[in-house]
Amino acid sequence: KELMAWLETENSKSKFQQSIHKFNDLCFKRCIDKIEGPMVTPNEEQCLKGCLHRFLDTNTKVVNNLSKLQQ
Amino acid sequence: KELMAWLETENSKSKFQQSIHKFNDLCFKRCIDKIEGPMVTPNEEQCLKGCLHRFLDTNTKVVNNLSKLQQ
Amino acid sequence: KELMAWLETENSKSKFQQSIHKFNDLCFKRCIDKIEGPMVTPNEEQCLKGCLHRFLDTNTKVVNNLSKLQQ
Amino acid sequence: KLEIELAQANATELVNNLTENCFEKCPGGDDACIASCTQKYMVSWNIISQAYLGLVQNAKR
Amino acid sequence: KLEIELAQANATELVNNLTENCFEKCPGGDDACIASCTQKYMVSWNIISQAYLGLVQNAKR
Amino acid sequence: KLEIELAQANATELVNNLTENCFEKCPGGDDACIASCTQKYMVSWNIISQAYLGLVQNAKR
Repeated sequence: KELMAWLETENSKSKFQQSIHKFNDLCFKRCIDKIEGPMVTPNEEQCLKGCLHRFLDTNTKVVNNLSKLQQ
Repeated sequence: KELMAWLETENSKSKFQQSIHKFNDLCFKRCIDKIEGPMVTPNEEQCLKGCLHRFLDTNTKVVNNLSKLQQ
Repeated sequence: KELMAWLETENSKSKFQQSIHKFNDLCFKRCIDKIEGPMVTPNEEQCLKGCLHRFLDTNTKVVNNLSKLQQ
Repeated sequence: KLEIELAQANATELVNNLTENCFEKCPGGDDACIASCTQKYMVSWNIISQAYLGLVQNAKR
Repeated sequence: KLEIELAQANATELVNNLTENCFEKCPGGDDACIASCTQKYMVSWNIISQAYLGLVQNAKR
Repeated sequence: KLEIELAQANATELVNNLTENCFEKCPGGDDACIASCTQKYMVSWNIISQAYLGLVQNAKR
């Protein structure tokens, strides 16, 4: 029983990390144009956050649209 | 025995759907340039079908070429 | 016991081949611009080898940088 | 239960592909664009699906 | 043991993504660029991770 | 049986990669281009494979 609970926690942690891998890969490609130094500039940080928000927002809207189409 | 048959059917259905996912992703990217409305135009439809045909045709030719190279 | 050894050999062969698939896909896309005939030109061959070296070199450097960042 | 898992995997893949494609095609992120994009993607899915089914059945004859 | 496997899978994916991205962003392949790229990628990872965690927790409330 | 499965997985991946790359490189879809593309891809495979094997063996010494 404890094992099952642990497995579930691990599994959801792993899914969370998988999502971060995917979002970071997508948004790093779009927002970090040139590597001019080791710092992430304020503009780049804003772009990264905007990219994440827009992606999640698109995801939500797509799911809503799909369920409307199914009706 | 019936279970095995059902599993096989499900498996081939699943493979078929996996292929559609892949083809649609590839051809949508190429054929749908701008989202100007919810309709797929006749040009876009022709492009989608052409894209699918060319992809499957390339696949067949590649397999034939490979078996020639192996001889 | 022999089975385990065989499985391990097969597994490492399979991983090696997976890597080749990945490297060849990446470097073919970059180095082979036009298909003008069936031969790989000397320039293309040099580009392919350079692409592989740079990729593996980047991989090594990234791992070293990560372990420095972790300290 | 396997049937549900397969359907779920299928739905997950559809939602992922839809999200990625509409993220690309609707850089503004507005509702109307995403609604049109979703609908176009599903129509495209049907076109591709019908055409592929036709080809597969033709090949079997 | 599963914990180790999960951590390993996670580390492998991170190294793969880092290598691919820094291969793209540092065509010269020089050390300084790859060091900066690695650091920027990890900072970006933290920004995305924090922002996503915040959104998930907000949605649960 | 596992050996066959591994070889099959390998062949499937090769055919998939070949198809995708030659679909890109031969937009006209003509036979000659796809034949040349297939051959170039396999030659490239051998070059990469030999070079990688050399590097791995060098690193082990």
